[in-house]
Order: sequence, then C-alpha cells, then structure tokens
Amino acid sequence: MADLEDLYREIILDHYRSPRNRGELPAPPAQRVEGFNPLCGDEIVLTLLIDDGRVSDIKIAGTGCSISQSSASLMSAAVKGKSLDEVRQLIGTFKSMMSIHEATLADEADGAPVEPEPVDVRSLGELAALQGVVKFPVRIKCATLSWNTLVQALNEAEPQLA
Amino acid sequence: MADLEDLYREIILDHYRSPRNRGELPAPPAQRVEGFNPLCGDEIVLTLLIDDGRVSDIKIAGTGCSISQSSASLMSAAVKGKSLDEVRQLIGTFKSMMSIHEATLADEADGAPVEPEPVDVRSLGELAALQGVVKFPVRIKCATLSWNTLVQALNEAEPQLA
Amino acid sequence: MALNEMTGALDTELVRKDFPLLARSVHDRPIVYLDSAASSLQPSAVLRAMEEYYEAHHANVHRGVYATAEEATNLYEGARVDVGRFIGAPDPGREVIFTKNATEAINLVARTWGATNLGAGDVVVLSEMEHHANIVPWLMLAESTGIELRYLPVDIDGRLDLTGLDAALDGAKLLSVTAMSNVLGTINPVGLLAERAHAAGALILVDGAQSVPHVTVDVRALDIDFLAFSAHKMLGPTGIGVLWSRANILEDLPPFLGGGGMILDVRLDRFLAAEPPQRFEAGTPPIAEAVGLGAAVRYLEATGMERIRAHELALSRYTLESLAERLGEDCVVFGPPAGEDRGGVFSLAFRDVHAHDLAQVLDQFAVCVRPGHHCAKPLMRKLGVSATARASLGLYNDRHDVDVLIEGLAEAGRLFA
Amino acid sequence: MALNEMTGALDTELVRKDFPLLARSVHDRPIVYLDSAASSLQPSAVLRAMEEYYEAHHANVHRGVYATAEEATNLYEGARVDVGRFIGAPDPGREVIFTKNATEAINLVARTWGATNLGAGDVVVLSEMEHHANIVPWLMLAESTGIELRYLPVDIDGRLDLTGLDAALDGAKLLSVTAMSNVLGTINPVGLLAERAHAAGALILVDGAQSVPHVTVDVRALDIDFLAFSAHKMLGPTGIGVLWSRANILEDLPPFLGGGGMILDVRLDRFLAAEPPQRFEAGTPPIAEAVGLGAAVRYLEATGMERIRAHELALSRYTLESLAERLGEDCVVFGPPAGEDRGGVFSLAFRDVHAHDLAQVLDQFAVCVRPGHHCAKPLMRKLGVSATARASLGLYNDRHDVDVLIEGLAEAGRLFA
Ligand SMILES: Cc1ncc(COP(=O)(O)O)c(C=O)c1O
Ligand SMILES: Cc1ncc(COP(=O)(O)O)c(C=O)c1O
Repeated sequence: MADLEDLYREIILDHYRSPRNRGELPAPPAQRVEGFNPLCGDEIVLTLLIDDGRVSDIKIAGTGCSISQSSASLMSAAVKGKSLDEVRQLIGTFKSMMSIHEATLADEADGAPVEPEPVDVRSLGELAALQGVVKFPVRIKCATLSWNTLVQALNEAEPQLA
Repeated sequence: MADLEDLYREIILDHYRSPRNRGELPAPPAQRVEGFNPLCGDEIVLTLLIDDGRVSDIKIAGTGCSISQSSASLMSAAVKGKSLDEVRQLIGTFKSMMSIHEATLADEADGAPVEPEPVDVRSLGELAALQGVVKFPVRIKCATLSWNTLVQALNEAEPQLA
Repeated sequence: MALNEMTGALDTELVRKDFPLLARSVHDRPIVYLDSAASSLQPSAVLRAMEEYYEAHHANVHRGVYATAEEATNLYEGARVDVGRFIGAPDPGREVIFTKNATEAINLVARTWGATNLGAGDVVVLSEMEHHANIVPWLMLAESTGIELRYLPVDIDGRLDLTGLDAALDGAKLLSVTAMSNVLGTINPVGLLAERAHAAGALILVDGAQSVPHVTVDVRALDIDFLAFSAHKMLGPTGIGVLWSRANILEDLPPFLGGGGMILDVRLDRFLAAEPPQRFEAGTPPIAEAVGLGAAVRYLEATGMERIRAHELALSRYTLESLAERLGEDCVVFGPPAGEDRGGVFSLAFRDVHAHDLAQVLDQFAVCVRPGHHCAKPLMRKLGVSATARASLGLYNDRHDVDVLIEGLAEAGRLFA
Repeated sequence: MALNEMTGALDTELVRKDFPLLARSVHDRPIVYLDSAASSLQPSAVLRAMEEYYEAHHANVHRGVYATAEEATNLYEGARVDVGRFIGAPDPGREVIFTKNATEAINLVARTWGATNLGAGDVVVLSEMEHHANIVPWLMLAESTGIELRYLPVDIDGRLDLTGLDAALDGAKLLSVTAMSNVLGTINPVGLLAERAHAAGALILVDGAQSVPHVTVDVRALDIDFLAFSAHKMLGPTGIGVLWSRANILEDLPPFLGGGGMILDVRLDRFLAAEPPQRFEAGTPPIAEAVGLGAAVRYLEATGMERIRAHELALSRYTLESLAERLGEDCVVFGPPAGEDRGGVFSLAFRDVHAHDLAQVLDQFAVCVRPGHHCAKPLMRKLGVSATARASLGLYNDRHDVDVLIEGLAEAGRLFA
C-alpha cells in the first residue's frame, strides 16, 4: 500500500478530519459559489469575502472525499488574508502541480511527450502534501474542485480581473 | 449461373419486357394506391376498377426491377376479370409460395424448423414462374410489392372485407 | 454451459473461464470485478460473434442484394428475434427497436409517445429511486410541454412506498419506473404496478436496465407497455440498447430521429415514415452490436436466467451476512435485506470514510467498485448521502470476490482510523 | 504500413492482407467488395483494438476509480483526441461529440442548434444531392417550427450549380451540405461554400460521411462550423459517429437527450447540464466503438490520406475508362468525370437492366454493389431514375476488382439481351 500512503499523507488526513474554515459566510455581502464534481457527486459551497483587494474571509461547506475536502481546507487556509494577486498566483502554481499528469497524457496522445514545467512546490507550503494525487489521475478532479470553484468566485466577484 | 436462370425464367423476362395492363385508370372511379419498396426505390401505382364484385379492370404504373415489374404484370393478368373472392384466394396462394423462405428463417431462429405448408402451384398458372424467387430471399419483397399494394387497394375499396 | 454436473447449478469456476477480462491482474492481484451494475463483462462467445461478423459478414443492412449484405441483414434481424424471445415479446420483428443504449430508449418514448400524447398539466409518475436516465428526459419534456411529474416515495428500507400509489396514479397518463434500483438493489413489483397503472388508465414504462440482466423479464406476463434496457449490462457490447413496446402503440407514434432507413419516401418538401421498428432506427444501425447482443442473450438463455438468479441471490445472502459478521455496524448497506425483492447491488457506507476513498483503497486490492451518486442524485439526497461505494454482482462472481472486498474495506478502516 | 518500397505509394496487395473479410469467397469466387460508400471493411488493427479493449480494459467510463475504469476512460477520451487530430479540430476534448452515427449527429444539430436558433420563416439551405440524413431532420424541424428549406440545384454533370448560391444564402441561417455525394461521387467545394455562407451570415454544416474516409478534411482549413460523419464508412466499427463543432457554438446549445453523464446536478424538479461534449452524450457511450474508431483513424493516418486519395483517384480513372472502353454507351455513369472533384463512387445504369437485377447478376460474380436509391430519393428523381447500381471504392480495391465488375455487367447484358 506504498502508493496509498503517498496519496493519503498525514497532513491530508488531518485536514480531512479537522477541516479549517468550515461553514458558510452570510451572502451577501459574501460571494457564494457552488461547485460540483458530477462524476462522483462531490459538492462544495464556497463563500468568500473580499475586502480592500484581499481575501478577508473564506468558508467552505459541502461534502466530498478526503482529497476534495482536505484540498478545500488547505486552500482556505492558504488564501485567507492573501491579496488577490497572490491568490491568483497560488492558484496557478497549484494547478500546474496538479495538471502535470493531464498535460503528459495529452502530449503523449500528440506523439510528442513534453517535459512538464517545473513547479516550485516550496511556495505551496502545506499544499505540497497534495502532490501525491498526481499519481492518481482520477483524483485530480477531486483536488481541483475547490480551486475551480474559487476561480469562479473570483471571476464573479471582480469581472474586471476575469 | 444456374441459379440465376431459375430466377430469371423466360416468362418473367417476357412480362418484364412487355408488361401487361400498363398505365393508369382514371381515379375516381378507379381505386388508386401507391406502393413503395423503401429498400430499393421501387414504386408502383396500381389503379383498380371493381364492378359487381369483380375486378373489371386493373392497370399498373411505376418503376422497378424485373421481378417486381413482371410480378405486377403477371398479377394484373391473373386477377383481371376475377371475383373478389377468387382474387383474395389467389393472393393467399401466391403469398404462401413467396413466404416459404421467410417462414423457414423465422422458425430456424426459434430453433424449431417446421415444414412449410405445401402450396398448390398449379392453381397459380403462369405465376408459378416466380417460384424461383424464393431461393433469393432479398428479392421476395420485389415479387410481393404489387401484391401488397393490391391488398391495400382492396381494403380501401371495400372496408367491409378488410 | 457452465453448470455443475451434480446439482445443475451454476459452476462459477467454469463460468469464469468464459470471461477473458477475469484473467487480468491489477497491482499484481487477480481482478475482482464487482461493478456489473455499471457495466458487465463479456463472455468470449459475444466477442467471437462480433469478430466473426466483421471478418466474414460485414455489410450495411437492408438495402443490399449481394451475399454478405443479406447475411448481415439476417444476422441483424435475427438478433431482433433473439432479443424479443428473451423478453417474451409477442412480435419481435415489429416491436423490438435497437437504440444506442437504455437512455436513448427512454428519450425515444418521451419524444415520440410523450410529445404526442402529453400536454400541459398531464401527469407522469416516476419514483424517487430512478436513474437520471428515467428522470431527465421527463424533466426536459416538462420544460417544453408543461407536464407534471409525481414521484413515488422510497421507504426507509429502500422499497417503493406504495401506500399513495393510487392517489399518485389518479389522472396520470404514464407510470415510468425502474424494475430494479441500481443503487439499492430493490426489485420492484412491476406486475402489480402495471395492473394499477392500467386500472388508472395510464401506460407503464419499465426501465429494465438493471433487471433484464439478472431476473427473468417477460413483457407479456408483466403486462407492460414499454421496456428499456442496455446490452452492456447484460454481457453484451457497448453501443446498443433496446426499446420494446407493443406493435399497436408503436404504429401510432411519429418518428424519433430522421434519416435513412426510417422512411418510405422523401421529397424536397415532405417525407413518409416507414413502419415500426424501422421508423425509429434512423441511419446505419449498430449492426455488429446487435450481433453481439444476440450472442449475449443466447449465452444467458443457455445458462438459464433462473440459475443465474439463484446464484446471485445466494451470493447476495453471503455478501450481506459476511459484511455484517466481519465489519459489524461500521458498515451500512442501503436497501432491503437479501430476498426475492433484492438484486445483487450493494451501496455501502463504511464508517466516515468517503466512498471515493473506499474505492481507492479497494483498487489496491484489485477490487472494482464504483463510488459516487450512481446517476441517482435525487435518491442520494433522500438517503442523506452524497456518494456510496457500490459493489454489484454478476453471474461470474463468487465468495472469494466478496471476501477480498471485505479485506479491502477493513484496510480502508485501518488507513482512515 | 502497406506502402510500395520504391514509390512510397499504396501497395494494395499488402493493404488487402489487413482486411480479413477480403479472404472470403462467395459462390466459390473471391469476394470483390465495391460497396465502401455504404460501409467500409475493417482492418484487423481495428478489430484487435476492440477485442483487446473488451478482454483487458472494459468498464463503464467517467465515474470509476479502479484501474480498468481509468483505462477505459483514457481509451475513450484518447479516441476523442485521435478523431479531433484527424479532422484538425483545435480543441478535441471540448469539440468532438460521439454519436450513434452521422445521422444522429445531424439530428443533434437540428434539435439543439436548430431548435434554439431557428423560427418560422428562417431559412436553411440544403442541396438536391443530399442524403436523407441531411434532409429528413430539416423536414422534421420545418414541420415543428415552420422554417423554410431551399435547395441548391445539381447541374447536368452532377455538380452543385452555384450560380444562384448567393441568392439562396440571402437571409439564410444555415447551409447544410454534403462534402461528397454518395450517389455521384461529386466532391463539393466546401471551403468556398463556407466562405460564402459566412459572408451571408449563415453557419455551415458539412455532412462528411463520404468525404472524411477518402479525402483530407480539416475543419480549421475549411473554416466550417459543424462536421458530421460515421465510423463504419472509415474502416471503423458500426455503432458510432461523430459530430464536431466549435467550442463556442457548443457551449450555448441546450442538451440533446437527457440521462446519465450529461448532467452536473439533478433534482426532482430541475437539472443542470454538463459542459460540452458530455452535455450531448447521454447514457453509457459507445466505448469499444470509440476505441475501434481511434484505431481506424490511426490506420488511415499511418497509411496517409494523400496516398489513399491518390490511389482511389487513379483507380477511379481506370474504372471510368474501362467501363467506357469495354461497355461503351451501354453503360451510363452518373456524375462528373474522374478528377480532383470526384471520389470513387459510380452510380451505373446499364442498358435497360434494372439496378436490382444488375446487382443480382453481379452477386454471382461475388461482386458487392448496391442497387437502389441510396437514401437520396430527391436526387434520383432529378436524375430521372428510380434506382442505380452503385460501385464504390476503398483503399483496398484494385484493378482486378474493376475488371470483375465489368465482366459481371457484360454477363447481365447477355442475360437480359
Ligand atoms: C452522404 C451521407 N450522409 C449521411 C449518411 C448517413 O450515415 P449513417 O447511416 O452512418 O448515419 C450517409 C451514409 O449512408 C451518407 O452517404
Ligand atoms: C436503472 C438504470 N437505468 C438506466 C440506466 C442507463 O443505462 P445506459 O447508460 O446504458 O443508457 C442505468 C445504467 O447506468 C441504470 O442502472
């Protein structure tokens, strides 16, 4: 079960058992967005408060597997208090970490495997624990659900950044 | 090409080259019915005059292969002047001759091959020349097109017999 | 035929030899396939039938004179007869329509029968345990025509609650229900539902996607009006499903999709539709798939649906007993207890381990189970869960498969302790 | 790859070895398959790909976590990428929709794009050489919405008469035309048609059922909006077709059929549709068929569409010349002369022998040709015939096939003299 332990690292199980920033902010004023993973039934409700160009508060509700839940929890902790620019950057870094496998697949299909862009996982802090997910491509969608929902919330909150 | 000669007997080629009762009767008073073989594009226009319980006149128009055309021609010659009862009987006899193969197929599929009912081909006169068609199951639809159209014309002409 | 010589019962060891995929290993372990409710495996006989079709008889059907075109047509139409016989259809040649899958079959009914017979305010009765395939087509019809949908509730045991049946059917034009739940395993009393629907003046459509592969379904004995099912759940290939209906119903329906094969005549400004079943089969049909489905039906017949049901019922009992014995209250199985009204479908909850994680751990044991909402989100909401891990049986499963499942569940427990 | 080592051209002798059905005999003669326009044969590579899929990877797609479910999903989605690459689609993962056949693909456009963008009086332009698959869906839409259909005429050579093109397009919302006639072989100038359609503010749907298998079709280069085709005419299996469209068009369309796989969420009273292409793929898709289609595409790519076209064009020239030389004026071939704008489809009239009889006689020579209206009754009426005998070429045909065809036609002449 070596692979499994790579997927279910201690940090992940910890965030799964004790999710941070759990709940819903009153909306409005908070931005409220629902995300679905239609393939497995995961649902997420993300409420977000933006104040002076920063994520001043964020809460997560919904249900899902350990990967989607811990990813949401880790994300909420990581973005809370950050400026929108920093958040956008973090999203980019996280997504490149996650999409390594997808990119490889697509490139293989094109007949020309390309080296994935190196990702500076140090900048991800605790989030780096989700790295093991890329070995389980089906689960990437679980890990990215909350992040996609966050992107949607940001886009809806500030159309000028979209 | 032995099989082919069985299909394309001299009588058939004769009726194909010189079809009897060709044309259209004015309708009304004639009954006019169109028949299609959607699989091959054959079309037939059958006009029928019933007088005093008899087929007093019949004409055939349309296009089709040697089998459908000769069958229509042979049919028109066979039913002209006959009483409706005689026509219905002839239709029955002809159809049993034609459906031998179809019946056998269906029965085989049921796992229980049954002997086809013996048909008294003598009562069919010249029409018996179409017997060779049963060896070419795809062509049975060609041979029966005009007959099915005739049945429809009879049904429309006298709902009481339907 | 893979039967035990002494008892006449199914000999699973022999059956398993017929299914090539069971020879596979995953993560160095022999595969344990417990996902037949999603899609069954195919026996070699089915694969050989399709291969032989392509290698020796392939041609487009219906319009050819040459030998292989005739053979292809006979094989295709022969499959129609096979399928009709299997479900007790009185007149297969006019009543069995080949579709893409069960989903298309139900959509076909909604778009043809529904669109011509239902208007604003007309009632269609569904149940809370329906698969999306038997909900969304009716929601789409409701959007365009304003029909009203009513749902038969599911009771606490996972059975249909029929106390309000007659009230629900009052004024209804159609009852559309699954014969067997793909989440709970519940086998619904279709004969009784048909009787009550007819008494109320409604027709009945039966979603047989889960029942046709596992229990005898006879459209005449059940006295139903429409039956929809998929080949890929009954040992057949992907890419083909079936709609059966009575000839007198089909005759009055408008066409579904338009194109070649479904017409008598086409002009620039109008067309004339062909008779059923061709009227509903626009374009080149799934020919090889029909051949494969025919072979699947013959395999099921040769094995015997009664034997298959007996085997799966016994294995269901074993599964439920073993889960209870070895995992106790940690493991919840939704749906009714093992018995005549339950098929071999087990939606599991194990402690607070999410279905997705259960399936992930089980995969390491080469156990194939399906996590998720199983295309039955309304039912999941009713059960109060967002996902379950579903293990489902086929005639090729044995006790060992169940044992490995339980071993894997126990490991998931340890991992997430 | 079956290429001549010296010239790099197609080596038909080698190609033929890839197609198992060509080993068959009919009436003690080796089969002469000249019916690829109805359905092509399949190379072993396609059959092996599907067999391997069933034997080692089969599972339902999209919702599984276990190994084979992931493999099946990757194979299915990989086929989408293969197909997209083959037709030059910019974004296969969002633009390639798997359907049952080309017919369903066109119906899908009529029912989704058509039903939401067209109303009474809106104009759709077709042509007189369309297959029923590209007429009947629009006739059905006209019945329900009152749209107007206009037809581009066919000229005496069997080409589209484009003199009135701009007038026909005036005020039109869609031009829907075949890229290659299945009766005449005519290859239409799709790029030019797309330009003129767009200039008139109309979209263009291309029926690629006959062109995609035989000439390079690049949706970007042609600048078209919809492309429909079928696997079974391009060396692939039955049971699957393709609709391609631009992502930005697909995004705005409502769903087609309802069921599992095409939703984001379902409640008892409403549902939320998924993104394209899933939105349009309700129910379990033709998985093995997609795998087979992917293999077919790779076979075509490896052989080279240019080489295939060159081979078929040369053989077309030989066919037309030999027919003229050996049968003279007794034999009429409809459609344009051999050249860049003509594919290997030959609708024949031979003296006054009916097409059905021709095909019957040819069958005795093991020659497979198709008699009938070829699902193009309006065109047949225009040509003034009720049926033709159609011989059509594939990459596996050679001169010998053509010679036997002519031998058979001569015999038909003797029989019906
Ligand atoms: C030009 C054309 N369009 C559409 C079709 C329909 O293809 P299918 O029957 O595979 O849907 C065909 C094939 O018969 C065709 O030749
Ligand atoms: C009860 C039920 N109905 C309908 C379906 C739909 O079957 P398909 O996806 O083959 O169309 C399924 C299968 O998922 C099912 O379980």
